[in-house]
Amino acid sequence: MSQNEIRNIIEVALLAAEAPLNVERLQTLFAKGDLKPDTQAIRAALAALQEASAERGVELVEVASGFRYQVRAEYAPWVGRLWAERPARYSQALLETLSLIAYRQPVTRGEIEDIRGVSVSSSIVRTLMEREWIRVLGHKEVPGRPALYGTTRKFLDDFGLQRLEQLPALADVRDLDALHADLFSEQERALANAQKEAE
Amino acid sequence: MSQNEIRNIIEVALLAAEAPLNVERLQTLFAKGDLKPDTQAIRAALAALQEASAERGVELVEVASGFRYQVRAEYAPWVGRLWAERPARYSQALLETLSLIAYRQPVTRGEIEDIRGVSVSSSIVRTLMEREWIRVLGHKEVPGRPALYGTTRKFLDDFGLQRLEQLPALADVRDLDALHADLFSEQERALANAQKEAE
Amino acid sequence: MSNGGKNEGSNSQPEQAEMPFAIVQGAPLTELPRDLYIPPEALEIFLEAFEGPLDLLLYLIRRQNLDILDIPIVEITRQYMGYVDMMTSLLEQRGEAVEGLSPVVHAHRFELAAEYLVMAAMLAEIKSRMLLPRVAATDEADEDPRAELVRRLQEYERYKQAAQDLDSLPRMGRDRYAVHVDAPDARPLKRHPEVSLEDLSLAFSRALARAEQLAHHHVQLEPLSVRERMARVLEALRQDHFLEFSSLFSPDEGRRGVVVSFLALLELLKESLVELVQAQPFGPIHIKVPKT
Repeated sequence: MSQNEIRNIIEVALLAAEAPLNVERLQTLFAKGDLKPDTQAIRAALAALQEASAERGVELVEVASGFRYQVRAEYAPWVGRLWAERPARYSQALLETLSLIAYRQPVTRGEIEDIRGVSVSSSIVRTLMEREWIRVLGHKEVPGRPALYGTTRKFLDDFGLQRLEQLPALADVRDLDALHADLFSEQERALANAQKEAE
Repeated sequence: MSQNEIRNIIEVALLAAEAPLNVERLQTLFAKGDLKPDTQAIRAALAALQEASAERGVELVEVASGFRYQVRAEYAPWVGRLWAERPARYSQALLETLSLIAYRQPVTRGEIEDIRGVSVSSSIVRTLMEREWIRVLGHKEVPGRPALYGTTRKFLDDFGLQRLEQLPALADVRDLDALHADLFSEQERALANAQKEAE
Repeated sequence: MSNGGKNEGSNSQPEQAEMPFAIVQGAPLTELPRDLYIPPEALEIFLEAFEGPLDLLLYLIRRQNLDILDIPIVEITRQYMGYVDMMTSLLEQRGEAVEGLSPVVHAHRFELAAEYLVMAAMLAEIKSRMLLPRVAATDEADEDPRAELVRRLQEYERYKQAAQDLDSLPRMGRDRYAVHVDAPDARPLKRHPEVSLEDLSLAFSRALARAEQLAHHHVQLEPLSVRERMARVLEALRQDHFLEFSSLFSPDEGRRGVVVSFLALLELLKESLVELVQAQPFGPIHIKVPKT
């Protein structure tokens, strides 16, 4: 089997697959009789395909669950015109819940509610589950055995990430003093000082 | 807008769309400000794309409702492997039927049913035939002329055997001591004696 | 944030701040809350606009230069209690469908309002503790009552920011599009279950064990070599219909082979699967499929 053929097979597989394919999965496409290419040969073919699409509107990227072809960012606006419907926008509540699950996994709904200060609606959890962005990792061994949530491979895929560590860094705790100062007036501080002096 | 860009936009649109796109539809992707290419320019781009994929596993074809990329027929088998169905497990009934055919061939369905005490479904026989593990050796000359089944060469190959005799001896299959008399016929003993003499 | 700079913290500011908040009774509502008091007619809208009391408090601190001590806690508490009463009676009066909202949705609103109420109560507690003189000896246990609230606000703010960061990542279906090519000629490869030799012999032993339980049964088994030879003879007959007896025996198989072939032939005869024919005494013997 020629290199060109290996390349073509990998290309059609990636284009026909519904989800990204990793090197191992691509290797399974070649039966033993085909002089099965090793992982190095597969990686070389992927690199060649990546190079071949450099000038095109599609790009071959690696995400969490493998390689996929996608429309290059510069060409996305034209493709967007294909669909009359605008892509879904998610509420702040949903995004906050998702980011808490992403950064604090495994995490229970109660823990999310503690941080957000409001209850997490079931419909948000359902939507995230339906998108296959989150999943139940297990149950916390406390009364009620609440579900522990975590993110999925598809979450990483859909956000163009390979690993969880590639998420934007969580901001440091912000200007504690400033926040504190904002919260409590001069007046209050004077009162506190007066108390300290009195002690 | 360069010819190359027009070509790229058309390519990604065709790749991202769920259905074929015709020339008019492709034209609508270009807003007026983009120096909207005329139908001739679109057709030229399509021809160029067709040519560009001549050596690849995908082809750009025109169907009733427009143009679409599809996997070339030669590459379909590899894509088929991508969709390979997870094999179901065989039922106990099927395995018992197969083992009785292997150990008792030539054997009719009725004889298998006699031993198993339950009927053998046609789907089991069909599955074993499709798998090319069993075949019809002939027909028993009794009313209904039932088929006589036996195993095939492929059966031996698939189980890593050269001869049927290499199937696990009955002694290994079960505790024989108590059942010795039942299991071994006079014939077998005669054979064993003959072997002894030959050695 | 006494200077109240316009650009400051504009990232974390809810978008809604720049546009009319909502249309309440025909008039655009652009005024944002100046404190924790929310006009009853705008309650629902506020509950939607902010992600909860922490979010509202963060906003008030950053944008409105909130002075906690200036909040008339007693007044706010009274007003919140008023909402609670109002929503309860709304639910009771209108029963199931209130302005297209299901009772569940209303219950959710009710819950949200309660969360704001908890916040008001917390602020009231802080204020009261600040005003009370401290008992000197209990320094450690008597932590600054504001610390817990500040910690929660800070923690919440981190994730509020993280949510925005997450939303700004390129997302499939919004900023990136998947491509897909059909393969009209491809058929899913049918994969067969694997069966081991062990599975097979286990199934066989089970079948035999069961057969023996059926008391009337007497399973008689010939050696496999004989069964195999029987199968081979039948296979040969299937093609030729007529075999010469001597063709069954091959000298290079040795004595064992001859015995096996002979036993197979006997077994085939016994089961009436073949017939032996001899046209004349001492003539060649032929094997054929019996005629019925």
